[in-house]
Amino acid sequence: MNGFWVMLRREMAMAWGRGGGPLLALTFFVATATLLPLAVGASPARLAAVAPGSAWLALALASLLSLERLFERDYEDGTLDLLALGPVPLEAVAFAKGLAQWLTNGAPLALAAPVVAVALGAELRLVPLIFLSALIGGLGLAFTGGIGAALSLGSKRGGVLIAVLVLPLFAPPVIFGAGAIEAFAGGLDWHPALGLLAAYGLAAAALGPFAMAAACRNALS
Amino acid sequence: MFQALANPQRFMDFSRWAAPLVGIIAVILIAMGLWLTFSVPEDYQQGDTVRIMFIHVPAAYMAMFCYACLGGASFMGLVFRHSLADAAGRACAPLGAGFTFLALVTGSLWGRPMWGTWWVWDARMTSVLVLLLLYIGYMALQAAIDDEVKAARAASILALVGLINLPIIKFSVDWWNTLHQPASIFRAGGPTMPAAYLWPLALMAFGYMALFGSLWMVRVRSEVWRKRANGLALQAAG
Amino acid sequence: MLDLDPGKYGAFLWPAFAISVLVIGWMVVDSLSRARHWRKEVERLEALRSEAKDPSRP
Amino acid sequence: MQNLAIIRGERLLFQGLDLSVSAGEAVALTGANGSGKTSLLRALAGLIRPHAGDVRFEGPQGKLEPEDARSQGVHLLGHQDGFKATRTAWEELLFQVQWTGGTEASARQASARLDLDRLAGLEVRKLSAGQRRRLALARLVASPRSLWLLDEPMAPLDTARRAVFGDLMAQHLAGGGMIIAAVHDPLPIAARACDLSSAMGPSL
Repeated sequence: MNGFWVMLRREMAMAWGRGGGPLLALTFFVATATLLPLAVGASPARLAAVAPGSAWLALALASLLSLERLFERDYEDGTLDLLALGPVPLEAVAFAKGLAQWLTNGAPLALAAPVVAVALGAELRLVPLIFLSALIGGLGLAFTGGIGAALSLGSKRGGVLIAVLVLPLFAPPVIFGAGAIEAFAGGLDWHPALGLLAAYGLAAAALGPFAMAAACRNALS
Repeated sequence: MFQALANPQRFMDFSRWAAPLVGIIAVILIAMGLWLTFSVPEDYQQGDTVRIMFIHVPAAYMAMFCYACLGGASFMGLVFRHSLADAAGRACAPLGAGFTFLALVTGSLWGRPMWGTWWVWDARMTSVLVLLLLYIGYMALQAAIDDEVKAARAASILALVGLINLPIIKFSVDWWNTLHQPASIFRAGGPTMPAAYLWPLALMAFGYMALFGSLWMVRVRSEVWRKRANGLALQAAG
Repeated sequence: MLDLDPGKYGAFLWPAFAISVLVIGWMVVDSLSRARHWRKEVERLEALRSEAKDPSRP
Repeated sequence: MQNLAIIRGERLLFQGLDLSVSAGEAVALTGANGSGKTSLLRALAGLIRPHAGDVRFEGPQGKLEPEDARSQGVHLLGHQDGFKATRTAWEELLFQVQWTGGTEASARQASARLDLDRLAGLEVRKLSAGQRRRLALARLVASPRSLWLLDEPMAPLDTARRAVFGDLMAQHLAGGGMIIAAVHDPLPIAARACDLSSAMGPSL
């Protein structure tokens, strides 16, 4: 069995396994979204205007949560040493981890995004695009986030540090993701924005693993 | 040229005279720049606030320039494993962050009379703000990892990732700006600027660059001494 | 010759220049003091080491 | 390996180390704690970059590329065994065996050989240190790799288990395998000693 599939299957099993899978990230996502009306008041007009955008912001923050689990545990219990001596290079391992993060964390969040957006007052007709942009955006968030997770290996403060490292890099996906929805809502052409979002995601998926592998090798040395 | 400077001792000998010399050049350039800043005619529309441009635009330019240097040093550090390249990266980041902070503050002060608010999400100012966050991320990562060699390599990787992302962020912020169309105060830049303004702008820009070059060398020298001191302390203890 | 009177815009012009002087000043002072500190440290440790090697030398 | 030198955190651990291991041979690395035993094993495994000197692998058909040699021919067993506490022994063993080139069948066989079958369903955190070490050894047995790099392998094992492990090692050597082990007390098999604290050649 090719090493990559063994790795991917394990990452998926571990993410869905006893850890409750994406439940934590989903709860955080909904919790953040519910704080918004409490913070800015519940007037439908005001909320509806920012509903897609804030759903996307909560999505980006929620995708930060499970990043620490991506490499830190393998680094601490010695698995990373074994992964470095496997049949496929560390870059493939990193790609498998990024993909698993997208599938087990990004996809559920993408399913929840429309629900949250509608709850905040987004129009129903936006739902398909919100789901699509959250799903495609999730790819970029997973791999760019993975770079942050790998870079913070061996540091004392994992969680917050990862956020500080990757949030500036989340600017493009958030802009294109939320921008696509807003363009659609405003009757403008939303295809370019979604295209750029997909381009960012694919670039992150293609280049991210190299940075992640280099960071892992650095932490292992 | 880089190979020659890669060896710490040769760099120390070179920078011993180069740092002060470039420093003096910087002072002269900035002095002339300031003199012109206050002698050029004021802008018919912005009045005297346009003079802030002469300290804002060079700072914003330096913010980008320093990050490019940071990316270059990180690349040299990762690919050629020069310990001096790591020192150069570590020395460059605080200076870059300083210029970026300056660009933000002076930009906001420059725009204040027109916008009526202290901050507007204008395309250029927003990307400079994101750049400041990248600098802070670099320095935070460097400080978070105890082992210096690992910290330097991790930070270098982050700097390269940031360098690749910089044009993407710039593009996405510009694209986002067209979607939201806030007022932009930076029409003054570019060829439409009266010739009289070009001189002070160029002098200040080169002055800032010389200042950065000299301070960068000074900070790299202190990094070399710090490593030597750590080595000696270890030996004394060892 | 020098138009040092910005009129009503003074409240924005002078703070901008003041902060620039402050930040650049900090950069210069911090860099120079850091360099001096570590140079002194190296000299102190080297003196200590040469002293330990042959205490006879004054 | 020729003229190997390793620096960890600005401290020179050892230098000028020349050592070559051929099929069927075992080497016991001795030396005080912090003399670089673990670092040497990690350098051989390609995790640490030596400061000087190089590591070469030669297969039956001549020189092997280090990456290929390490991805197919090296087992590293460090202090940590890399098992996830919340997964069952069998799940973890199966993953590690498949990851290092073994099959489910060879994993079952190794598990039976080291009588781990009754532990299979238990979560790893419920196993004792000795049981976890036997689980790690099962991986070595199940996935055929020629070079074993062992970091104090005997530590958690009781005398009976040491004998079993001794047989496994002897069998591995007989099959043309090689072992380099960092140890404090002598290995239960014949092994060439190599003391790292004495391997301080001319200063760099």
